[in-house]
Parts: sequence; structure tokens; C-alpha cells
Amino acid sequence: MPNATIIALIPLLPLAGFLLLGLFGRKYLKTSSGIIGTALLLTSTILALYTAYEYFFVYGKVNGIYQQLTPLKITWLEFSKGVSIDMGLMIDPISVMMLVVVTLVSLMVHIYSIGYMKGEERFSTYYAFLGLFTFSMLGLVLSTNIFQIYIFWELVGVSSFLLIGYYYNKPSAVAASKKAFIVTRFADLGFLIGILILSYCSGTLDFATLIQRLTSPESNEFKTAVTYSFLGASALTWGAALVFIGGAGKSAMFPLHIWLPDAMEGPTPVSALIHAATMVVAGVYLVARLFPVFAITTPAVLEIIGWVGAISAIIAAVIACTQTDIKRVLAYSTMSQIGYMMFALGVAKYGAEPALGYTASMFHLFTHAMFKALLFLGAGAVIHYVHSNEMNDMGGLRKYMPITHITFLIACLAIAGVPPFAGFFSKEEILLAAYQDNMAIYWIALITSGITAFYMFRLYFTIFWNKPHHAHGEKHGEGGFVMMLPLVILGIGAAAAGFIPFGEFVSSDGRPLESHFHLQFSILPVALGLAGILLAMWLYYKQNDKPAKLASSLGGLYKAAYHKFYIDEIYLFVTKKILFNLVGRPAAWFDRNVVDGFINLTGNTTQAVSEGIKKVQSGKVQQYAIYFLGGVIVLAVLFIYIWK
Amino acid sequence: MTIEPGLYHLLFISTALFFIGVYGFFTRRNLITMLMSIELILNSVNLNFIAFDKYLWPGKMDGLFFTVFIIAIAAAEAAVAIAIIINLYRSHQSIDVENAEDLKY
Amino acid sequence: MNLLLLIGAPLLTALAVLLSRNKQQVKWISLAGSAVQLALAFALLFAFRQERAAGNNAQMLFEQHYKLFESLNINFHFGVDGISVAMILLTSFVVIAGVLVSWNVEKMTKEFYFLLLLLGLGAYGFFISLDLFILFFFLEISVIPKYLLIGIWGSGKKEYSANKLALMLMGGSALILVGMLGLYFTTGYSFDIMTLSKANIPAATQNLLFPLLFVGFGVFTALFPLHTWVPDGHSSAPTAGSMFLAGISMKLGGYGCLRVATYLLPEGAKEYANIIIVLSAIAILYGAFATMMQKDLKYINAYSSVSHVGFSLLGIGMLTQTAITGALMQMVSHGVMTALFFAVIGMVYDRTHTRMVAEMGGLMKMMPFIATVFFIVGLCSLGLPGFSGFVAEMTVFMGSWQNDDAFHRIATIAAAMSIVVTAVYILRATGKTMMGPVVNAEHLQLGDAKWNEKLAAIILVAGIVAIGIAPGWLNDLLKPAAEEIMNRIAGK
Amino acid sequence: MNEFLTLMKSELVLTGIIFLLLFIKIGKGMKNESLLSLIQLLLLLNFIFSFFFNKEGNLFGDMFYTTPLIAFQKSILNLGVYLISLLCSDWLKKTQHLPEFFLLMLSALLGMFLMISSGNLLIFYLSLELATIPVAAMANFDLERKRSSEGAMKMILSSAFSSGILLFGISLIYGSTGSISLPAISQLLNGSPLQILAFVFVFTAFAFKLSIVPFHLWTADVYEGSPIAVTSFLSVISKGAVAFIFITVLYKVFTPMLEIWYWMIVILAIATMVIGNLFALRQQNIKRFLAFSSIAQVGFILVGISNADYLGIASVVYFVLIYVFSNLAAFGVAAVIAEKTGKENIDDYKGLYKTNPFLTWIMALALFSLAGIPPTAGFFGKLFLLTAGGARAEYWFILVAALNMIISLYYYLRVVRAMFMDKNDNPVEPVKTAPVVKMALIICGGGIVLVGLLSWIFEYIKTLQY
Repeated sequence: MPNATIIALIPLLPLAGFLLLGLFGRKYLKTSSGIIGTALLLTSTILALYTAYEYFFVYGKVNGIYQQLTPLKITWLEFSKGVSIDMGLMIDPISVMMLVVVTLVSLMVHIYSIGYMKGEERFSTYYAFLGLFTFSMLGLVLSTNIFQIYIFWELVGVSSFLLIGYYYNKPSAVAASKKAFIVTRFADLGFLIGILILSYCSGTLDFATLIQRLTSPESNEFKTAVTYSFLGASALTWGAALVFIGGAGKSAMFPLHIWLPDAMEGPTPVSALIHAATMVVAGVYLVARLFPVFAITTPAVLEIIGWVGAISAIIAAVIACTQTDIKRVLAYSTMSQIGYMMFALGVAKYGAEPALGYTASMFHLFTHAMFKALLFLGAGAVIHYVHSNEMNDMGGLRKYMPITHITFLIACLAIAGVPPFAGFFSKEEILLAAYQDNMAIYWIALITSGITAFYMFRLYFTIFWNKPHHAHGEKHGEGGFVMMLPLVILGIGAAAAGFIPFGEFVSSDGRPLESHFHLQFSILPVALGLAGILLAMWLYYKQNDKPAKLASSLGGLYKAAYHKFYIDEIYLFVTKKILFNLVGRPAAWFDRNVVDGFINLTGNTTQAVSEGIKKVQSGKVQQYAIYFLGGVIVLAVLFIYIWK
Repeated sequence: MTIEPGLYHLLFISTALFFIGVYGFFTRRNLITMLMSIELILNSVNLNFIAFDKYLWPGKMDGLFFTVFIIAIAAAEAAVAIAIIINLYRSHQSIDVENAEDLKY
Repeated sequence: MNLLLLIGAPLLTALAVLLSRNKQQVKWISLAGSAVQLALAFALLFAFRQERAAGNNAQMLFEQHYKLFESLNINFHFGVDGISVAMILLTSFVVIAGVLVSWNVEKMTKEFYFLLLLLGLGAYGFFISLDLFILFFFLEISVIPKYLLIGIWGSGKKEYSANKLALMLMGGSALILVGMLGLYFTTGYSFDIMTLSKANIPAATQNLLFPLLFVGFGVFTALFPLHTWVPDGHSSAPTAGSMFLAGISMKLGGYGCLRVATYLLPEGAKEYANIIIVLSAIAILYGAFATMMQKDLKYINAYSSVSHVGFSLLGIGMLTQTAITGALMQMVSHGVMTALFFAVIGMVYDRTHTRMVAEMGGLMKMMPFIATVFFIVGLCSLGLPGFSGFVAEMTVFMGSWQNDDAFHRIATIAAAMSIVVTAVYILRATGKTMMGPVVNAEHLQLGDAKWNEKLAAIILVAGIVAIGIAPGWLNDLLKPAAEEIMNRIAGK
Repeated sequence: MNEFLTLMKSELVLTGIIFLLLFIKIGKGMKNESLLSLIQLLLLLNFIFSFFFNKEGNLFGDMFYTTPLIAFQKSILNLGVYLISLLCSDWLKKTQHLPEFFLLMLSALLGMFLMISSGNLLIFYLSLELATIPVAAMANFDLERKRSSEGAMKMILSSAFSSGILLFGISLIYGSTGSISLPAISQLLNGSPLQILAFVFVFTAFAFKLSIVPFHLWTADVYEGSPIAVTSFLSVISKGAVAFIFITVLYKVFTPMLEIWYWMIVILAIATMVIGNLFALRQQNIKRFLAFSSIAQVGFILVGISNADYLGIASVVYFVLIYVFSNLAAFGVAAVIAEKTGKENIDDYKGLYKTNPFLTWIMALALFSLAGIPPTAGFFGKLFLLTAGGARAEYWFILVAALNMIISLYYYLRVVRAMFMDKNDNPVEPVKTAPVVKMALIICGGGIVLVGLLSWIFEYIKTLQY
């Protein structure tokens, strides 16, 4: 059996780092905080790798099936009998895989940041936040309980908020952080309600039990659950769909993706860690975590997931072609790649061969983490050197930063799906899965992969070739060892990760599933990828006016794509115009004038009445006597005649 | 021919007296006159007592005693009232009730 | 443990304050006194847990009877269950924090602290008394101190707010009074909650009395649409005053709604539950939206209080054991949280001399500690896990979801929507004031929190974190008590 | 003979004091200070003595009777008079007719004593007049002021008018029952229309004295016109005395008409509370303000009276006791300030706390007690009155009463606000209060705080059998 303490330490060490640096960092550990954070994370990385080894090769597999183990489970808050939030550790293929990914990338970023963030005023705060994020992300992947995942989900969101807003005196950064938090929060509302529905239907919050109950038609919960329905769809469908909305928000799926590009306001290593490799795939992870429910109980939702993924993939790819801020390009490419993972899940079925999509998605998640983190760190190095995000300020950097150049190239090849780099294998599997299940999605995916190749190399060429660079003379531009080391390690990963027999380890039902691989099938995508690369080369290899021409010839489409299809504007309209002006302002007005007005009115009326009746006290003693006699008469009449 | 006066005649008179007094109290402007109308009211009461004593409860003395006391008290009341009125006259140079309406509202 | 200590400690402190010579003495005496109260509250907590652990399952522990107006059957009857213990703990936290943050009150210091301690006294008495009359007595005690605190030490249109508060609360008490007497006469001359809870009151009477009692207490806890004293009162009051108002006084109302109205008149509660739910759902959403539009930090927190307290009323209206537990958690959590929020706002105001969001910016640069606390409380208020708000709200949602009809579901979803709106206004406030560029050049000279402010903030932060990280202990306190209440409602 | 001495002892003591004063007056006379302190001493002794040798029984063929409760009521009145003599000593020292003042006041008090223990309509009427006419003279006591004489005039005329009506009622009762002894009447009443009419007439006389709406109109003017000492006597002592006898008459004599007078009381109570409050809202002069507030208080007393049972009696007596302390405290502070600075308007009280904290606190206590805010005794008093009133489960009635507490709170807080919060460029300068006055104020304050919390006082009143 796994050792609970070791696994528990993996998330807890970063947390310790957060507390240590957060409380004392800015006073006592100003310079050393980078080292401390890195050291702690190194430890948990080692522990993670150890756990992975132990799980996959020692105790994980029981008669051919990878088990789902929960070495630790503590009741954190019990709502009612059987329904409780537990804090626990769940060990199964995907969580272990994620453990490795998260710790590894996070470690890279930690190391990288020592150089990148040097001399920052809030250096220690930065590391504290990184620690917090890593802790929450690890907690998220290890969750045993749907509410536990929600908790860490929120924590991940807030740490992302804090890191995006790290440059807190930059208004754009503040705005971006708010946007990111609120948009994901909005999605989380769906997630929360989904949780409420699922937990009510299944009578539990525990993943294993919940899945078991909701997927086996003979369980009573299932029998009762299917009877509920709302607006034609069954309660379970609603629940699953709402949960997916949560996932879509975190994973920046269309139309909830608007926060991701702005999130690039954060420090580049943060983008690499959170907005490329780990947090944004949480949505994919969530869907994978509940995959049996989606696949068996609510296939309709799975269908939706497939389409959402596909659409996001292509839209993001198109937009990416037009952006000039390199980080934004990478952001959209991230969105597009996550689209791949999503629809890969969408086209999968539960169990054995048809579940290829599941494996593929996880595989792509894994490889993507490598090369996308690498891309971001590379971009970071570039930005570090030229102090700008704009493509136009770059060009011809290959001489100045050779290592960055090479690693960046590897990453680009990987993402473009050129064999034998990592991206190729995962993408092939995804395409295969789509091909087997849904032709339309397959074609979309295919086109997208072509576009992907194009925009990645557009990026590559404009940065490293294109116009000669002559800002800094002959000076060497690399960021130093701490910044190069991660590039190299990730470069190796991006190049080699594809050869891991992923199906052996990760599959929907734990049974190994060997990924056989058909050459003739791969020709088309690879060809498309190379075509994209060549086009990019033709356009951007040397400085010329072809791109401008092309842009103008495309006209409307280009413009629309350049403005991200005006989705932000729509959101802005809805929030500013409708929520603020049509709901908020009236509410405030109503409160001040109607509700409060009523209260004041009563007071004023009393005053007015008392003013009005003062004439009674006229000061004329004879009138007093008249009132006196009047009273007598009234009482007499009242009680002699009327009252009986 | 003479009519033997009965209880109701007396009550009628006393009631009339009462209301005459009340009316005077309401309408007269002169404080002394108001005082006099109050005396009328008291006298109507006296008449009541006497009448009841004579016709309803012959042999009981309560009514008579009451009358006597009322007369006495009326005198005392009048004394104090007149004293006050005199003082009022000192300060207001008039005993017209309408000149003493500073205290109001 | 002798519950009279809980009344005696603040009383003695108040008297000592009256007798003390100079401002320093006043401050230190009140600090010591409130520290003692805090210690007592914790002692009570542990004693209570021991008793329970020892298997003493009586509904009320540490009961005490003293004769008062024997012929009217009005007696001191004290006793605590989990709810009271939690509330007392909350009170002691807010009291000590309030004493600390008003350290630099120069105007009539002695009177200020005296009234402050009197408020605390009222709250303690209210939470431990099991006799309606005494309960009402302690409830009423706190009206005048509030009035004076706002009117004398307040800011803005303080007279107006003070009047409004006093009169609206008096109106609430009037309703409570009538409901109370109604109970007294229908149940054969008893004010004793324990006795009344055994009595079976005809449904017609319950339907007559429940609205009186619930609305009466509801006024205290900002039941829509009788909440309008909250924004004005809170924003005009001095810092400690707002802390007490929002942190304690509003909880008196919530506690009364549950312990008196709902617990003693279950039939009435069932009858009116839906109306309560509608009103509180409105309050939650509408309060949140109204908050979005506010420009004054104190108004922001005041309106958000309306919205947050709505959750506790919603929980009560849902009439499930989990929801009621959640409602109580929300009371405690909101008490600590909002007190902290007002404390921080006060600290900011003392430095910048403005509460207008638009006139601040980038304060994090000058006052990192205050900014951090501001962030923490903001995140707590938008229901971030790890802080108390999340636990409470989630419990309410889980509880509400347990009644499975469309009406309750929709109400719950409507309430849940507020978590987004909350995020919006909280982030706008924090983003504008703490982050971003420095708006006012003079702010660059401002300093960070003093020791007393730091201590106060730390105490309260400890409170919300303690609930947020390990809600178990609070749950263990509240759940059995909520169960008792549910048993009566369910007619067991 | 011996019985006569014991039963009528409070009256006799009072008469003794009156005669002593008379002799002093006739004789060479004394300096005001010494005479005043002598009187205060006598009144104190009288107050203390009123607790001893209390027996119950009746004299002169139950024309006069007394019970422990009545004895207690008398000692409450004694206390009130004693406090007034202390509180207003500044003013009393100045008047040139000090002995007369006390002659009048004490004879009025004597009248009230007799009234409380009268068992016969004749005695009742006589003592009523004895309790009224001297007060009218007192109202005129500072002879120079126009307002004083005007007030006195209004009082004497209206009271004469009301006593005329009362007598008419009595005559009708005599006519229909043939008796004027209260116990006998209660046997003979049969609720015929004539008797109802008679009852209404008699009722209005009480209503006039208690200043129940619409028979209250004289109150404010007289209060404002007369010197504060007289005002406080009127508002506390005579109201209290009339309330006591009113209860006796209603509960013991007109029991056959319970239904009628219950509803009468309900209607009038509501009218009185509402009108009193509405008028008090706008008042500027503190005496006038307290006049209307006392009208509203009477409304509450009526709520208690409507109970028609022991609880009603106990709560009313208890409330009157509290009312003595609270109202006298308020009037005392007003008297001190008016005497020293001649300021009688609420606006003049602005910023009082800055200059006279002690007076302000006493005033505030008094006002809170009148408004019924704990921990002051007024809270308990009001609550018991409402409890008594609720006994018949007419909850709307109590609700109206309770809601009236809001209005009253509003105007009491007006004064509090003026004293504590409002700014004032020329506030009342620091006032030097004489030790006796201070003592009296402290007694009042102590009473306000303690009478409520020391529950045995209420219990004691409740045990006094009746």
C-alpha cells in the first residue's frame, strides 16, 4: 500500500513554503526565499516521482488493472448522514500523472523564476503565491471528494488571481486578475449547482461512491435520480452539464475563454505554470475524473463537451494567427490545445478500445504541459531580453540566445505535431479517436492542426529570424544558468515524452491499452503540419510586406479574428450595460428611495399629523369645556345606544 | 287650578338649569359670568338631590346633606376662583376670558 | 461553569471604567476586561465540550435558576447549548477587537468604552438567558448604547442614522413584546423557553404570533424590507460601533428568529417559511446588487451585510437541520468577518480620512499589513474556501437543496448567484483601493497598522481562519442544537 | 377612639403639620431657609412614619376605610411630596409665601389621602375638592407672571366645570340607587341606561383629573403656567392619587359595568397615548413637553387598569411609584436649570453634557425610564402594565400601546440628543446644585435604577391585600 504521509507531504511542503514565506518572507527571507521555495518543491517533486514509480510499477496494478486507492480520508465537515466533505488523497493513474506534471513544471518555474524575478520588490511574496498555487493544484488532483475538488478549485482560482495581479500597481494587471477571477467564478457557480444536483441524486459527495452509484443502473440512487427532470432534461444531465461548465470556465473553453489572454498580464513564468501547463487543464482533469458518469449516464453531455472542445480549438487557432503579442499567441494556442484534450474526451467511450480518446487526451495533456511550459519559458527569456511582448520589437534573436532558440524550435516542432517530437504522438491518438467516433470533429481537428503549425512557426520565425536584431550590439542575451536549465530539461521532455507507452498506464478503466499506430493515417496531419510550417516560413522568414498584403486581402475575417471575434465586447456589454445599469443601479435606487423612503415617510407623516392637530389645543378654556362635554356625550351615546 | 309638581317637573327644571349653565359657561366672555353659570350647574345638581330625596327616597337624608355640602364647597370654590380672577385682572387689566389665551398649542 | 461570570465580567469592567481616573486607565481596564471575557468564553467552550464528551446530552447545560418576579413567573433562567456557546465566543471576539481598534478615541473616552462594554454585556446576557422576559431585557439594554455611540462618536448624518436605528429597533422590540406576551398568556403564564418548547400551542395562535416574533427579531437582523437602518447606522457609527452593530447586534436578531420564533412556534414557521425564503432570497441578491453600486466602503460592507445575513435567514426558512446549522454558522462567520471588515475600513479611514473608493488607490504600497487583511476579509466575504464564509454558505446551500421542490431549488440557485456578484463588488473595492496606482500623493506618507490594530486584526483573522480551516468543531457545536430545533419542528 | 387614631393616623399627622405651619405663619415667622429645612424634616418623618402602625378597618359607618395597600399608596404620595420639597428648595427659598405654599400643598395632599380612603361619594366629593382647589391657588403662585394666573384661571374653571358634571352624575346615581356609600352602590347597580349615563358623568371627572383625552386640554396650559414645584406636584402626586382612587372605584364599585368600562378604557387609552405622543412631538418648553409626555404615560396606566384584577392594581401602583421617581427627577433637573438660568426650552439644553454632566445623566436616566428602556425601572413598569393589559388577549390593543412606545422614544431621544450631541455656542453654564437638591436627585436616580431590579418591591406590592 502507498504511504499516506509521503503523498500528503507532496502538497503540504509547498503549503509550508507559502506560510513560511508569506508570514516572514518580506521581512526576514527577502533574498533567500527563492531558494527555500525551490528546495521545498524539489523535495515534493522527488516524492511525486517516487510515488509515481511505486504506483505504476509496485503496488498500483492488481491483476492487470490499475486500482483507485485512497490512502487517506478525513471527514472535514459533515452536512448530514453520509453527506460530508472529506479531505483525502486519491491515487489513481491520472492523479499520479498529474502529480508528476504539476510538481515537475512547478519546479521548473521555481528554478526559472530565481533568475527571471531577481530584484523584484515582492520576490518572497511571489514565491509564497507560487507555493500556494502548487499546493492547491496538487490538492485538486488528489481530491477524493467532489466538494474537496471544488475547494481546491477555488483556491487555485484565487492563487491565479493573486499571481496575475502580482504587478498590483499596473491597472491592466489588476483588471486582468479581476476578469480572470470573476469569469471563472461565474463558471464555478455552475460547478457548485452541478455538485448540489449530483450529490443530491447520489446521496454522497465521495467520488468513488458517487460514480459507482450513478453509473450502475441497479443502484437505488440511480433509479430515483433518473426520475427527476427539469426542462425536459434529466436532473443528472443538468448536473453533469453544470459541472462541465465549471470545467470549461477553468479550462478557458469557448465562450468562457475571455479571461485567459488577459491573464498574460502576470509574470511570464506564472503564465507558463498556471495558464499553460497546470491550472487550465483542471477542467479536462475534472471531466476525466468524472468520465464514467459522463460516458455512461449522460452521453449527451459528453457530445456537448466534444463540440465545445472542437469549436474552442479552431476559433483559438484562428485568433492566434493574427495576434502580435507573443504571450497572447501562446495563450490562444493553449486554449486551442486544451480544446483538443476536451474533444478527445468528448469522442471517447467508457472502457477498452473506444476509450482511446480518454487516454489520448491525458497523453496530450502530459506532452502539452512539457512543450507549452517550454514555449512560455522561452518567450519569457526573450521578453526578459528585449523588454517587450510585441513581435515587431523582436527578430533575428537566434544568434543572441542560442539555447532559447533551439529549445523553442523543439517546442514548436512538438506542438506542430512533427514526428518524432512529443506532440506528434498525442495528437495522432486524438485524431484517431476522433476519426473513429465523429468525422466532423475529426476534420475540424485536422484543419486546426494545420493552422497550429502555421501560427507557431509564424511566431518562431518572427522572433528568431525575420529582421536582424540590433538593439544590444553583440552582447550575449541568455538569462543565465537558472533560466537555461529549465529550458533544457523541458526541451528534453518535449522531445522525448512522446515515446512513453502512455496507454500502458492511463486508460478510462485502468486496463492497459496498447496504442498501435498506423503510418498511413498519420500522413495527412503531418503533411498539413509541414504545409503550415512552410507557409509561415514563406511569409515570415525574411522581413517583407507579404503578411500585410495577406491581411488586407483577407479583410473582414482578419479584422474579426484580430479583435478576437468581438467576444470581449459582448461580455462587456452584458456586464456594464445590463448588470450594472439595468440591475445594480435600480436596486440601489429602489433601496434608497422606495424602501427607505417608506420608513422616512412614516416618520414625516407622524410629524405632519402632530403639526396638523395642534389647533385643538387652542388656549381657549371654553373650547376645552366644549371638547369635555363633547367627550361626555360621545361616550354616553356610544355606550348607551351603540355598544350593547 | 294648580298643578301638583311631580318629580319629572323638577328633573326637567334641573336639567334645563344644567344646560343653561353649560351654555352660559361656553358662551359668556366675562369670567365672573362664567363662574355664575357654574353656580347654575351646581344648583341644578342640588335640585336633583332634593327632588330625589323627596320623591324617590323619602326618609333618607343623604341628598340633603349632599346639597348642603355642595353649597358650602361652591362658596369655597367661588372664593378661590374670584381671588384668581382678581389676580388675573392685575396682570391682564381685564377679566375677559379671551384676553387670557397666551398658553396654547 | 457559572454562567453569571459572563454577565459579571463585563459589568464589573464597565463599573471599573466609570470609576477610573484617566484615559489610559480606561483603555487598559477595558482591554483587560475584554481579555477576561475572551478567556471566559473559551473556558465555556471547553467546559461545554467536556460535558458533552462526558455524555451529558441535556439540551441546555450549566442551567441556573434565580427567582425574580415570582408572582409573574418571571425568573432568571440561564443555560447554554451549542448555539449560545458559539455566539458567546463570537461576542467575546468582537468585543476585544472593538476595544482594541478604538484605542485612539479621544472624545469622551470613558463614556465610549462604558457604552461599548454595556453593549457587550447585553449580548452576553441575551445569549445565555432562557427566559423570554430576561432575553428581551438584555435585547433592549443595547438599544440606547447604540444610539449614543452613533450619535456622539459617529460621522456623517449621524443624528438621522442614530434616530432611525433606535426607532426601527424599538419597532422590532414592540412586535417582539406583543408576541412574547401572546406566548405568555396562551401557555399559562410562562416566559421560560424550555417550558414553552414543551407546550403545544394551537396552530392558529402560532400563525398569529410567529410573524410578530419573527419580524420583530428580523428587524434586528436586517430582514428585507426592514433593513434600511443597516446601511445608515453602520456607515455613521464609529468603527467599533459598526463592528458591534454588524458583528453582534444583528446576530441577536438572527438568534431570536431561530431560538424564539422558529423553535417555539414550529407550526407558524412552517406556515410562513416560504415567505421568509422569498424575502431572504431577495435580500441576498438585491443586497448584493445594491452593494455593487456603492462608492463608500462602509456602505459597501453594510449592504453586503444585508446580503450575507440573508443567508442565515434563508437557512432558517429552509427548515432542514443542515440549513439551520448553516444559518448559525453564517451568523458566527459573518459576525467575525464583518467586524474585521469594519475594523479594516476604520483603519484605512483613520489614515486616508476618506471612505470613498474613488479617492484611494495602491494603498498596498504604504500599508501592506492592512491591505493583506483587507484581502483576507474580502476573500472571506466572497466565500473563498479556507475562510469561514465558504463553510457557512456551502452548508446553507447543501441544506437548502435537501427539500426537493422547484421553489426551494430556485430560491437556492438565486441565492447562489450572489457569490458571483459578491466577487464582483469585493474585487472592485479591493482592486480600486488596495491595488492600482496611488491616487492621492499625500497617501504616500501614510503608515501601516499600529500594534493595537494589528492585534485586533489578528484576533479576528484567527477567528475566520479557525472556522474556515477546521469547521468541524463549530459544526459539532451547532449541529446537535439544530437537531433539537428540527425535532420540535418535525414534531418528534 | 384609639382605632380612630391608628386608622386615620396619616391624615392626622398631616393635619398636625398643617396646623404647625399655620401657627408659625401667625406667629413671628421664621427665615425661609430654616423653615424650609424644618418642613423637609417633618415631611421626611411623616414619610417614615407612614410605614408604621398601619391597620386596616373603617370608620364612620364605612365612610372612611383603609387597607395596607392604601397605606402604601399614601406613603408613595408622602415620598413624592418630600422629594418635591427637596428638589424645588432653590425656588422655595426665594418665595415670600413659603408657609402658605406648604399649607396649600399639604392640604391638597390631605384631600388626596381622604379621597383614596373614602368609602362614600360625599367624602369622595369633598376630598376631591379639597385636593383640587388649593392646587388651583398654588398654580397661581408666582403672582407676577401673567401665564401663572392664566393657568390658574383655566384650572379652576375647568375643574369647577368637571366637578359640576361629576355632581350631576352622582345625583343621578343617588337617584337610581338611593345610596351614596360606595359598597352599597356596587350592590345596587343594575346597568340601566340612566346608570350608564351617570357612570359616564362620574367617569369623566376622573378622566379630567387624570387628563385623559379628550378631557386633558387644561393640562398642558396649567403645567406650563405654574411654577415647576406645582407642575411636578400636579403631574405626579395628584395624578397618582386619582389613579389609585380611580382603580378602587372601577374595580370595587362599578364591577357590574365591567364590560362597559373595559371598552371605554380601551378606547380612551389608545386615544390618550396617541394624542399625548403626537402633541409631545413638537413641544419646545420642557414643562409643556413633560405635560404631554405625562398624558401619554396616563394612557399606559389605563392599559394596566383595563386588566380589572390584582395584576392591574399591582402594576399601576408599581408604575406610579416608578413614575414618581422618574418624573420628579426630570422635573427636578428642569427646576434646577430653570431656577439658575431661567431657561426652560429644550433647545437651551443643547450641549448640556459638556457643562453639567451630573444633571444630564440624571435627566437621561429619567427620560429612559419614562421611555421604558432597560435597565431603568420604567422598563419593568411599562412591561407590567402591558402584561396586565394583555390578560384579556386583546393583542391588537397591546400592539397599539407598544407601537406608541416608538413615538415616545422618539421625543424622549430628542432631549437626549440635545443634551449629548447637539452643538451649542452658549450652553447652560455649569450649575452649582445645592446638596439637598443633589441628594434628592441621587435618590430619584437610585430609585429609577433600583425599583426595577429589586424585584421584591413589586412582589411586596402584589402581596398587599386590598
